[in-house]
Amino acid sequence: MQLKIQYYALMREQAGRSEEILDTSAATPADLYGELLARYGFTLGREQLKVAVNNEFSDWSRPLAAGDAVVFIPPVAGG
Amino acid sequence: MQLKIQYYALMREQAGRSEEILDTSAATPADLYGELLARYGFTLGREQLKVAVNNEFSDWSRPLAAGDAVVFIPPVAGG
Amino acid sequence: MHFRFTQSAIDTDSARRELLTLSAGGYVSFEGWVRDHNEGLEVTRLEYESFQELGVKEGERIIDEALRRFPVKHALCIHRLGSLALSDMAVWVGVSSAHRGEAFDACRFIIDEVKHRVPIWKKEHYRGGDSGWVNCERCAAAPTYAHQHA
Amino acid sequence: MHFRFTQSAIDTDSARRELLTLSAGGYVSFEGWVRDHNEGLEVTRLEYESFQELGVKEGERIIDEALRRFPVKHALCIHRLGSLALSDMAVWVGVSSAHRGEAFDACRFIIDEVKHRVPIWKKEHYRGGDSGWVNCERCAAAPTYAHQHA
Repeated sequence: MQLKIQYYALMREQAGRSEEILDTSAATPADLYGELLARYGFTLGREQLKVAVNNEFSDWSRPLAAGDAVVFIPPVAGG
Repeated sequence: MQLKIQYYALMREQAGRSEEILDTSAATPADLYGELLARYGFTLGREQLKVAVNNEFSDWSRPLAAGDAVVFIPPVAGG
Repeated sequence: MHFRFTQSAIDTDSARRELLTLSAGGYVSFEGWVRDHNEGLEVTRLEYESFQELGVKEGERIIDEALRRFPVKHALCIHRLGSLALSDMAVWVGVSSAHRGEAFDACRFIIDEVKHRVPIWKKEHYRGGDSGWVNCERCAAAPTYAHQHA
Repeated sequence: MHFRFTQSAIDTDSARRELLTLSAGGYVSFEGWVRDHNEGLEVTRLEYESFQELGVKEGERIIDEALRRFPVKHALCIHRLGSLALSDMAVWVGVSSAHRGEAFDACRFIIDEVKHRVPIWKKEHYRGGDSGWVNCERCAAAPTYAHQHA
């Protein structure tokens, strides 16, 4: 299935892109992060991230559906 | 001896003046307030006031000297 | 002069600029506005007066205490005097610091102390024509209770 | 919209006017300024970016929580994005209320929660040419410590 992934901040720089459409068999955001970590060599571990699906915070174990938009959220630093 | 008395807020209205030079034998601010209370019928008791002599907070029992400027300070309400 | 009185509208932009410094990351300000009610009565306007000679001294002491108690960069308080309408700004306090926590603490300390210690009096005018000196009229009738809402 | 992003300078006068109400007697505002140092390093400029779709939602939730927890009148937060110079204002929070205590509490709650929950990232540029994403570079090296200074 196809997912839309958006990257921000450090992860955008490490992925070398701000978004992509990905063909994947990842069933959950946790699976998907494992796949992307191997591909891009992100320095942030999953335990340091939050994840959003379709512009809302999500569990790591939520089942993903075709067309979902996924964003991994590094530690924030607003203000 | 002569003292300068300044009145503010409710006490200014009750005394009908904002300052006066007074000939008095009052030895302390406490004595002086007793004298003025009798004259002007202030509604505030001494325990509700603070007193300043020569632009600084003072004890009620401080000896007064000729030329001292005395201000009785009703409960404040800034802000 | 870190504590001042003014007879005209408080210029907060200019006051804020006095607190700017490259090492400050947080800035907290408080404004006291004339509100349309107090203790159940409808307020239409206010008059403030002060014993200014002692007021500025006590105000400066409060700012000095705040600068000693809290690791902040700069602090400033301006209190307006005279006749004020609803929504007018009666008092302004600004504090800049490296970190925000201290700026909040110092700003709150300053306004709390100013309200309790600086010789400033406020006469409220109410709908219907009555008026009264806040903390003075009722405390005259009931002195032991009065200091609780001073 | 009680939480907004802007790419240009934050207009605090206009934002403050949204909070004015005749029943408010106290107004507290917080400004976060770009400071010239952070954790021992000399900062020369900053870049902020956000996942804005979620950021505004989470920001609005924070304001709603503040309005439920504290009896205040109005609250508003504006966060700037893009490239900022030293002394630029990165974030502004304003709260109006009948009494000052709640305005201080609500303002502090909002800025604390915004800093911890809204997906905003800050890249610091240091004297000498280095740069780093705050809370991300060091936490990558030492994850258990990192969340303490998030």
